[in-house]
Amino acid sequence: AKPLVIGFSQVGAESEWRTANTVSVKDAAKKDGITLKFADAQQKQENQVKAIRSFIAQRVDLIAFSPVVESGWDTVLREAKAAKIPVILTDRAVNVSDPSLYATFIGSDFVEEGRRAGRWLLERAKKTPDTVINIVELQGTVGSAPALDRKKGFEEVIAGNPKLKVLRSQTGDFTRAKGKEVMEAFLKAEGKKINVLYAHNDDMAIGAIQAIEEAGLKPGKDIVVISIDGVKGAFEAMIAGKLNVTVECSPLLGPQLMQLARDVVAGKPVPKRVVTQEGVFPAEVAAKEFPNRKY
Amino acid sequence: MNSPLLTLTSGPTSPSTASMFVRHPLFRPLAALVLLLLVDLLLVPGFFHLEIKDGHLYGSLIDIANRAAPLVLAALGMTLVIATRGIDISVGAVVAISGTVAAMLIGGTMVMQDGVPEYVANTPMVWALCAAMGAALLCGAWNGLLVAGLGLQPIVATLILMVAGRGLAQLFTDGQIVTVYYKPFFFLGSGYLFGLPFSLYIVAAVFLVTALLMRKTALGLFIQAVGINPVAARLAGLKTAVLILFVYVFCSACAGLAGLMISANIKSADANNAGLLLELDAILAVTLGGTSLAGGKFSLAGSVIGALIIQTLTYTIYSIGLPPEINMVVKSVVVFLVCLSQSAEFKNMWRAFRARIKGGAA
Amino acid sequence: MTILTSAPAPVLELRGISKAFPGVQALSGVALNLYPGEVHTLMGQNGAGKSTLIKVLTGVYAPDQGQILLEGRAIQPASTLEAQNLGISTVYQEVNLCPNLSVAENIFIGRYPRKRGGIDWADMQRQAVELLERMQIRIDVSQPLARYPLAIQQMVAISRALLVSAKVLILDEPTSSLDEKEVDLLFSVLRGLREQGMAILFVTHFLDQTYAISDRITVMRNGEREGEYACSELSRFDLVNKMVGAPATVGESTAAPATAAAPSKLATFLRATGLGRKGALSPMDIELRQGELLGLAGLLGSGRTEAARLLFGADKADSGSIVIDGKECSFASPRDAIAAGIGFCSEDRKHEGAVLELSVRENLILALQARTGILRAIPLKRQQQLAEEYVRALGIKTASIETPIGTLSGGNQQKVLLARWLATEPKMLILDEPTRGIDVRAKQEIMDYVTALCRKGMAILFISSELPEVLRVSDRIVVMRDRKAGGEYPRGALDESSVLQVIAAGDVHE
Amino acid sequence: MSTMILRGRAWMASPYFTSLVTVMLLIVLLAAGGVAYPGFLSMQVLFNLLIDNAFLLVIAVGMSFVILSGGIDLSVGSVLALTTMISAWLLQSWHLPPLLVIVIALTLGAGFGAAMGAMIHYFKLQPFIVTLAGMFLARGLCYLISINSITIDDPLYVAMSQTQLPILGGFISPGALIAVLTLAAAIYVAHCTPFGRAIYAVGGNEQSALMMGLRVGRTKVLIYAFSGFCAALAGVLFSFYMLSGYGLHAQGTELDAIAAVVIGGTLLSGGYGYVAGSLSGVLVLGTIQTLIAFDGTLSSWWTKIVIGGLLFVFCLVQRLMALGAKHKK
Ligand SMILES: Nc1ncnc2c1ncn2[C@@H]1O[C@H](COP(=O)(O)OP(=O)(O)OP(=O)(O)O)[C@@H](O)[C@H]1O
Ligand SMILES: Nc1ncnc2c1ncn2[C@@H]1O[C@H](COP(=O)(O)OP(=O)(O)OP(=O)(O)O)[C@@H](O)[C@H]1O
Ligand SMILES: [Mg+2]
Ligand SMILES: [Mg+2]
Repeated sequence: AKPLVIGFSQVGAESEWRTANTVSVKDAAKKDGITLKFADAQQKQENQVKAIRSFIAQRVDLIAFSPVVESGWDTVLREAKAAKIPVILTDRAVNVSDPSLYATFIGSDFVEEGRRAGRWLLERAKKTPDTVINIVELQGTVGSAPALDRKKGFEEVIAGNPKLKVLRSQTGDFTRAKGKEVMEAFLKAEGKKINVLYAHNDDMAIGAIQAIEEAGLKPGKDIVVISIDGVKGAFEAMIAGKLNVTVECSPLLGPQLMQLARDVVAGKPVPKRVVTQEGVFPAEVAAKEFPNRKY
Repeated sequence: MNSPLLTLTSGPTSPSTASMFVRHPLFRPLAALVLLLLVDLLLVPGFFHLEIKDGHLYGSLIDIANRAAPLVLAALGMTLVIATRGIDISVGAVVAISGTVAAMLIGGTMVMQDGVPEYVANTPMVWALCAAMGAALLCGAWNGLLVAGLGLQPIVATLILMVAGRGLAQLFTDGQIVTVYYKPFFFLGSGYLFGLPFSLYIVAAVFLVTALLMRKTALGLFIQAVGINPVAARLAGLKTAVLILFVYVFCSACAGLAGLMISANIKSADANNAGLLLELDAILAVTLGGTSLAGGKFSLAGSVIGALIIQTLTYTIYSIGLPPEINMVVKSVVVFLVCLSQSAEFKNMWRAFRARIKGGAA
Repeated sequence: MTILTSAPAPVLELRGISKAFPGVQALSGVALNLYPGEVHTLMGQNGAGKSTLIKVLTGVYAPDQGQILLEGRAIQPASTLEAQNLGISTVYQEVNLCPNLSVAENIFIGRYPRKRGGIDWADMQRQAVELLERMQIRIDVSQPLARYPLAIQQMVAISRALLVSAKVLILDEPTSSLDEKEVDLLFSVLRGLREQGMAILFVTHFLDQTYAISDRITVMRNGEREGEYACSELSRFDLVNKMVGAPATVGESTAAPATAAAPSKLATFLRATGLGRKGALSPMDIELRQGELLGLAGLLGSGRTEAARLLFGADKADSGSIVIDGKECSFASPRDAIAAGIGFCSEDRKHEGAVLELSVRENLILALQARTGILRAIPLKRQQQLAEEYVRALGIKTASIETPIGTLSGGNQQKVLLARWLATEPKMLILDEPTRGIDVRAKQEIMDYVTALCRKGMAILFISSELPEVLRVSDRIVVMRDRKAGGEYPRGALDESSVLQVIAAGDVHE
Repeated sequence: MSTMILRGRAWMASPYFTSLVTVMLLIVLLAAGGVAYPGFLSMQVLFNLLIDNAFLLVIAVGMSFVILSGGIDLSVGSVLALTTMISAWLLQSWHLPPLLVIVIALTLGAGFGAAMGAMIHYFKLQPFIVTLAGMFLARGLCYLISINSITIDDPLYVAMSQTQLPILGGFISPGALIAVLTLAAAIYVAHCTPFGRAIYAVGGNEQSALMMGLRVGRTKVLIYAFSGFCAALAGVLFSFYMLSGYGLHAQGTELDAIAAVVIGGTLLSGGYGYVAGSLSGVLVLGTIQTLIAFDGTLSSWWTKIVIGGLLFVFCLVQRLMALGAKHKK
């Protein structure tokens, strides 16, 4: 048979995580002999819509994309449906009036990641039940889905313990430089009061760890550091004892995506929601896990 | 393009020292900076607290100066470009390129030395830094050639590099963040010398060299002449093309240095995010410092102050614990206020308004 | 000349106008009466305050003190638009038009002929052509204004001012870049307007023109009104004295400068053969000798400026060769020409000369510094010394040498630009309308200065629309017509009428 | 290197010529795409260019007025986002009738622009800095409304989003039609009304325009108001297009718009160029993107490099042709 053609619209290359995601998808397609039309949206929704329109014009067999934003997909997905091209969402969900506009959604659950981070902290807080624990939070880009959800999930869980207090919350734009800069300001303003740092991604955490060290404190000990994603850098930090835990958010969706794509095109029934397998990696397992990390 | 011929000026007043100080073009930006610091003094406890930690100064003010260093560098370069009536929006991309080149070449591999893990540079650091600066200079030469040689409009000419430059940097790194393990490199971004951050010395050196260059050679005069009236400048025998080429190369060099500083500071090179939107902040700093985007007269010191204003503002926002949602609104309001405070027209209107109110009340 | 018999009420009356700029009292207590149906000339040395007075009265500047009465009512125009609406139409000293718009639009912008809501382009172009025709200018009015030389732009500005049926017409040095033919045309238009009862305020530095057209003269000196005189009652000599403020020996008819050595004995500095550029100048030969002043005569658009620009490398010649001191040179840019010892003072000071925001000192040393090189900055002391020296030598009126050149009066800017080139001590100097907008006395002084330099061995190419001046100072004259060199004549071989003859016919016929 | 811009006399005509060159090069670009990728030259792909770039076109039209007058407006992208946000909020939380919402949004946009214009003119502030602050402000205001994206389900908006107007065997969206009409209206205003000509005059030489008795202040305020209006209109089109309001919408659109205007042959220093050039500029940018999407093999960074490269080649050829034409004259 002639090879399957998939149009894949990626958000961009804004982080290591995203790059790993792209590589995974590309490699999986190559391995499966699937022709992949790849389009990079450079973090803009309108570019994604344009890319999807051009996929429709090229009559690909299936469209997959990681939406930049949840909302605003009705029209173009309708066009895809009219052209009888099935759609798979990866990594982030969309908000559409008619769920039949897409075949399935595969990806992690950001709210759940936030919850996992919160739960880990709850566990740890149990060891010192009487002390107040002051938390500072480094948010992702204001308004972005992961930032909103990771904040929401975390808050949801820590509400269960009145001793846990978020002192400060500021955006670090998901970058190392900003993470460091904001953490410096936190340290000057709150000083020794800070017990825990919760960062919405590893990069900000790595930046903030440097700020903590430069302030003469020990990250991982004086200040407990929690972050999300589980990139290589985070594991290195954990091995060095500077990061306490990272909640995995796996970018390696490629193989699963290709399998799903083949099923969808073949008309096999697929579940509407496929959650990727993800773990929580505390520092204790970091050294053991490190060799297995692909990204 | 307001010709000075049209600006209404009030009558001559006796120039006392005080009024001369107030009339100095740097007075208003400086006043804005001082005002911001005052706000900090009131709202952020311990803002001016400095202490010696591990043998170096530690405190908010040091942070601000340290963090502002790359911005100051970028603003210095941008000042000259703007003086020639140009603009360089590729600064952020150049930051990414130079940081990436340096980080990739230095990197760091672990070797065991007497049983202790030690990191050594992949490439000797000097070479790596030279290569990074070389890449930045190339970028500048490219921009300069497009503007001066081909006559492209500066904004499109530099847009090309702005778009492609970041792509190039990511191409080198395959989209990965390159982490550096080689310690001496960090000195550039977070080292201390005589108790002060090393980056401050770099900035001071670049500032001094640039200021001297402008003062002791005819460069400053020529750049202004080219910016104000390129036709007349050419007829007076200036090498306008070479001058324009020079300012773009200089601007990129500054950006390259800023890139090294940024990547040394975070001990890694993030091709996608390093220096993102730095060009806008740099231009903002230059204008806050009182240099007109229409070219001509410029003030290096003003740009430095402008950059400090921006960094102080950012830091203040972090320090006083505002929710991130309103960062932008605060920033914009402050920028508006600083601009208004610099506008003579606004002052006149305000005075007239107050006089009217008083008149009404009497 | 119409003599005012009964004195009707003035249309425009200025009382006690004062205006100060930082460091200069530009006007102090100036009064002026302007009657309907008269041409009133405002005279005064450079920097006397003429342009400032005009700007105050047309709403560009607000006066510090004083009153402006239009037809007996006090007015306070806050903008030129208001002044226009009140019936005051003005042509300012520096051409104030938009270079990017077409000639027709420059005349009509703000008062377009309309058709069905939109602009009636066809009608506008037609009217523009007609209007310019009155001045005998036939150009493509749909081309952008920047395509045309300064003189044409000046005529366009005048046409624009003439378009409105105003009560008062103000012309600030409209004739400085025009030649006699254009001036005559302008004057006949002005006389027509005077007949219709318009009040015309006119500024010029040409005594001949003053006497040819004025009814009355107001003389200004140092920002004050010296006096108001009926034109017929004031002799030229008195007029000059009143402007200068002391008895002076300045007149149009001073003796010609001492003649140079016999032309054949002078060493050739530059010889250009077949120098030309397509569409600008047909190939011409020209020779400049050390210690000789060569005049270029011709009408507007005869190609004098083009010739000068090619000699200076400002435009690239596409034919011909230039030999300097026996060596063949090719100028790719003005730099090369400057390196060879040539200086060029352009006719368009606003666009090609002055760097407005820079100070007098900086403007003055710009060319010298460019030649010295970027790295060897002229020490500040030396710069100041040079600037002071030239400010004194040329009588530049400025608050200080650190004043931005843009705030100087037109004539004084011109002097600074001249000084820019003198400071480079060139071996050859091209002066394209160097005395444009310079007052009578200063003109005399400058020409004396220049001829003195010439006698010391400088080669000078002198271009001027003032034929008498060219005839008076030149050792040799090249007459140009239709972008070609018409012929070369030694000193004394031509008088005004024979030059016009050459221009008309191509050669002198006895 | 002496073939420079700085030539005083002869360079004047080039921008007009540049506009023509742009159109020619655009055709070449499209043809190249047609040869390289099957299906590229189908009617619908061309219409998609219009549909997908309708909002950019409208913004570029407003921007071209500002640039022609010698100014710049960096706030347009944020005003667009703010418009989508306000529209969504008024529709979803206040349940105002959609037409009223549109009117409010457009008025706010124009008012925002006018306020910036007034600051620029009356306080003699630099356009760059004022509109930059305006950009922060508008974006910041979005987050004050909500940091989440708000989905719009108003029937009129949905209809505008999903209606397909058949044309020449393909279809265009109502938004694209509105954009084209806006362009037509703007061309008329720029070339056939006194206001339009005053824009050129102010761009040519502001001081002269003032001395010629034009209402420079009113013109400048109106220009920025118009740009704000266009940004708001683009916001309305964008909310048709995306059916959502979101503070992160249209990031960096101001640069795209400036690039489109400049590529279309307008001089950033003001006074020279055509409003119609913004269409060719937008189409050039859109075509480059479409080419890349059709290629489908470029990684994220290669995408950037290739966009930059194509931009370079385009500008280079444009410039060389303009220079060549000038030399022949
Ligand atoms: N905007 C300004 N700022 C400061 N000084 C000014 C300004 N405009 C004019 N002046 C000064 O006012 C004085 C009068 O200048 P003005 O232009 O009126 O002279 P003028 O009589 O028109 O001379 P000219 O014959 O050379 O044109 C000059 O000394 C000039 O330097
Ligand atoms: N009266 C006129 N009618 C039409 N075109 C004219 C007229 N006068 C000049 N021109 C135009 O002027 C241009 C020539 O300008 P150029 O600068 O070479 O002249 P010039 O001899 O230096 O005269 P001047 O310096 O007195 O303006 C030509 O383009 C010509 O068409
Ligand atoms: Mg004057
Ligand atoms: Mg001439």
